[in-house]
Amino acid sequence: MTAALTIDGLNVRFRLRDATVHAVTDLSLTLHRGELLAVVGESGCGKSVLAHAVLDLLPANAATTGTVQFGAGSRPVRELRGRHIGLIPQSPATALTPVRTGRSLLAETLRVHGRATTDADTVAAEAGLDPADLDRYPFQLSGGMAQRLATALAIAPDPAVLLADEPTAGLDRPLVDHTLDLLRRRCAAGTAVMLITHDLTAAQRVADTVAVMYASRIVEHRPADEFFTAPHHPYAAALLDSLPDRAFQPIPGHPPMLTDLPAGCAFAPRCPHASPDCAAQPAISDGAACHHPLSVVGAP
Amino acid sequence: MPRKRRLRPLSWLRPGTRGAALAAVVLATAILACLLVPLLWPLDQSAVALDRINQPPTWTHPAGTDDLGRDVAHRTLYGLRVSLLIGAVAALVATLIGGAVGAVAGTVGGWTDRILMRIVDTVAALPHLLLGIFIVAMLRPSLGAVILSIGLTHWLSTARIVRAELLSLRTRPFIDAAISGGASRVRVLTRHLLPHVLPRMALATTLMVPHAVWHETALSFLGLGLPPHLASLGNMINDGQRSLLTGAWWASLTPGLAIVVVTLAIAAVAAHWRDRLDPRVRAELQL
Amino acid sequence: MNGLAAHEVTVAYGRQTVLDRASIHIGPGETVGLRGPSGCGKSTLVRVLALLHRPDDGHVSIDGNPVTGARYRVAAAVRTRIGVLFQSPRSAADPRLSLADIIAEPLRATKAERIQDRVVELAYTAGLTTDLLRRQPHAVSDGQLQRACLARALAHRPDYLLCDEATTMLDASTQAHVAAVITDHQHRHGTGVLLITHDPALMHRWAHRVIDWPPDQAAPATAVEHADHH
Amino acid sequence: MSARRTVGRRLLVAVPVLAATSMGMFALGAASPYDPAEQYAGAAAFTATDENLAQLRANWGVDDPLPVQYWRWITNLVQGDLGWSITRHEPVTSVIAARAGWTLLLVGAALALVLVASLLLGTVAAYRRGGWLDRGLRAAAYAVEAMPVFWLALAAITVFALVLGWFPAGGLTDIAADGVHAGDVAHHLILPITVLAVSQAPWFLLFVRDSVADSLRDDHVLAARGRGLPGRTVLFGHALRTALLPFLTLIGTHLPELVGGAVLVETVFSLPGLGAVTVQAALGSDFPLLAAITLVTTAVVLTANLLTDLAYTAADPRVRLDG
Repeated sequence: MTAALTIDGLNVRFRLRDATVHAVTDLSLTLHRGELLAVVGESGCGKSVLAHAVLDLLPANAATTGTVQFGAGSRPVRELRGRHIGLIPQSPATALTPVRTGRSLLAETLRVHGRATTDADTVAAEAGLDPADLDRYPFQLSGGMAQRLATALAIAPDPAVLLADEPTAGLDRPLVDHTLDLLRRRCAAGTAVMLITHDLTAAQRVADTVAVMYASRIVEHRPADEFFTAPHHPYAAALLDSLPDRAFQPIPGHPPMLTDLPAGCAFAPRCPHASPDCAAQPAISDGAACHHPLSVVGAP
Repeated sequence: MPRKRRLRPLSWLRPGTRGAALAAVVLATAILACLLVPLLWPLDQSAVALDRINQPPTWTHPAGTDDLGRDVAHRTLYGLRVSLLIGAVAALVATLIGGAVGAVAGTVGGWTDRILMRIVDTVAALPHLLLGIFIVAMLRPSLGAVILSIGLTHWLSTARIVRAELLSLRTRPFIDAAISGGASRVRVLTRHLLPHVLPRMALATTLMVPHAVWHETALSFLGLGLPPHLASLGNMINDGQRSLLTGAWWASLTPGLAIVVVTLAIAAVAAHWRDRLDPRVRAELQL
Repeated sequence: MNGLAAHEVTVAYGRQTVLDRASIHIGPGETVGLRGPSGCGKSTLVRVLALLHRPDDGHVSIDGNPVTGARYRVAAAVRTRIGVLFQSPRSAADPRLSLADIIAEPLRATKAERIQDRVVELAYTAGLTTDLLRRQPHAVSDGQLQRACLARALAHRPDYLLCDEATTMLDASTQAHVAAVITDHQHRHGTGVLLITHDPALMHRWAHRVIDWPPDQAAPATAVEHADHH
Repeated sequence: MSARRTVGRRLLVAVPVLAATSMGMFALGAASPYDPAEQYAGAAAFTATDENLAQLRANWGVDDPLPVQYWRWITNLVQGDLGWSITRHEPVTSVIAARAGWTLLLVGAALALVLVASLLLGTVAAYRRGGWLDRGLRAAAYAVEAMPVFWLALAAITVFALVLGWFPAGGLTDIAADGVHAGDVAHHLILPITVLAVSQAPWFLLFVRDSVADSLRDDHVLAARGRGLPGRTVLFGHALRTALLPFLTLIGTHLPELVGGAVLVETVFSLPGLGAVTVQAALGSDFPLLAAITLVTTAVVLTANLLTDLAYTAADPRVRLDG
């Protein structure tokens, strides 16, 4: 397996008028070709910032440290957008330029990346959009159609890495499944996909590996089947237990504010296994950043 | 029609807390000076001193004297007094008209709203200085005529603001939630509608004061505002125009600066207030 | 007949008929799930049942007593028997008020007694700390705000609670918490709950019976079998 | 189809509003303490007999009921007979015809200057948000916005005419000139046009700057950047197209301000446009001239508004296709 995307020691801070938001802290991960990684977590854990940080699209009040590398090259991200890394944005309705037709947007993207503009129909069809709908303006498209158009625009340059930022938010279940299947097909063709979502069911359906984010950090990062059967981090376990098709048990307490993170493990105040050790930030080992991983507790 | 409308000048100002505090101090000082000046340093409006005409700024006359030997600094304070008074009253008149129209459009809705807002759009297209000139000319230049001419031409933005606020409130489920919680019509009005609308109206009134001041000074400058012997900022700049050719630039400078400083201070305070009204601005970033 | 019911309700906006002689019945203590495509009139049905929208035809009844009119025309004592939890807590909460004021608002509106104690109790039930109660909506997360809205909806111990996609925007954990609070309230007060959601797993877990909407195009109501229902 | 509807909707309101405005103006004129007959007689009124005055009043029909007078006035107006100017002793039509051109030239040139400058500078400032150009431009814009235009004009005269002597302090032609020469006029008009443009620029500049700056953070612009489109394509094809659409209507809604500014600038620079004559008419309570100028200007501004609305309708598919 070759690495398609390597993130090392990524930190993102936002300076606000009277506070600093720690959106991403010490995040390192590697995404391989043909791998579908699901980054899951509750809203406000920093996962949405991740996509924009990787693409170097953050606003000016964001301070970023760490490295993001695509493949083996070392070219800056701004030269690789589109061709090497594509983004399926969070809310397709606002992500489409409102005064231009789908065809005009798609043809432009194809042209910029050296493909024939006549491929537009093929690309649209691949994303599940009826080519006839390309001649509509974004405001004339339904939510599902806009989502497919946004997907078509992302896959048009045939990028090696695809970031999907909550691509299923607000969609009906059949549309969710359609979107997930499309991502899965891209993986099969060798694309590396990072799916950022709060929908654990969606992650379970398609992911090869899962990274759980809590309070700006990755707390667990393991193969999906292992993760969904036996999570190591108490937070990951609690999150899975809150699903309606599992225990349907809420996690007690509230997640910390990203403006006011505790020094040690951020989950300790809500964690049944917390001990004095947890005042120190745990390093990630065996796929989980925890002083008392569950597998060890259960079977030493 | 999806339109971004920003119809008031000075509404872009984004002062920080320190800037707004400075502006508030400037404004408070100016208002205090205007209130106290008749007590501490009364002015004889018609007095002239031909023995000291067109004197440049000195310690005794910090802003110089004009072509009739009158102290420019002293008259500027009096002019500011009159301008701010007219500005405040005219802004109030405009707010009453605009508030009424906006309230009707925003609460009745439907066709009434559509027609009222079309009328507002059209009236906004009337050249308001010309209308002001017309009104003043027909009523004879006077305080009342100036106030009326400003009030009748400046109510539109308030109408738009009140209407927009009411319309957006009407569709917000928190009103539904209040009704469902057992709130009476009066309670919804006093607890949920007015607390949102009134600060915006007050803000609109405040932001209108600079406009009213500009309008008043413009009319006075043209000789259509207050009687020429009265110390008003517009009259003074007009008087100063005569001295300009003799090189006495100071006679117009100080009244003009007074307008600039005071209107900027009002706008900065209002803008800070506007940002505080809007929790979304305070939150700034929702992750 | 006990229960909250809509009888042959018709609602049209302009030329578009959103509800066409629709009927539904929610019995005391039962959880009725309602599912259907977006824009099929589910939200309008909730507004009609919550007495917030007067239907053009047909009527709503509570425990067999027909209700005439809607909104302010309905006596406050009747309105407060039905609680509503909206999809977006952001728009359902007055941005000026603190979370404590939001919860206290229905109690103050009906001049209830011992408001402070009741707010503390409701906040505890909804899992809100005193620190959170002091904050305004913009300073809390969607999930925390929806908990406050839930506390507000339960303030009058409603006999019926209508949840219009109330957990769609929430995280799994908050969703589980909201569901647990509502179920607990239901067990103690025999509340009838209407649940609208797109999530099949949630629907399966939570609803006693599920209705497909609009009713004329779908299969008849199906009962969900439960091994255990907490 | 939709364009026709826009025109129709506009006219449906514009005509009644114009009618109401004219009625209000006429009523105000009738209620004013000035007697047109006495004014017409002017200085002679002191010596004119009551009989003469009565004759005059009968000729003018000033004793007819108000609605009759209004109807006569408005039908004459619509037919192009704007009446007789009391202060200038010539038909209103010829006063306007002789002067409207200069005002149009002043307003048109200033508007063109404002549009070009604010589009260029506003876009650059937004692109380099927070940079020295952005901060400097915004500070200058706030300051200029707070300055009354006539004060700005006096300041410009002091500096550029009196101190530096680059431009004349006023007038349209040199006193010694034997006619109207383009070069001479241009030399005289540079300062007034620039002052009017500068006084109006902050509004447009700040609008463009904020609109473009917001738009550069819009989802669709981020998405376009995310697709790897070159900066130029993103700016022109995605950011500016949506950011500047409202600018079109803004030009229309801002014209009244521009007209007001032109009146003041013409007065300060003693230009022979409609502005100066309006002030004269107002000082002399010349109802026919004042009313005609106000109504004609209003009609022109409303028409311009309609044109910008049509342009907007044509440019934005959301309006064009959805109505």
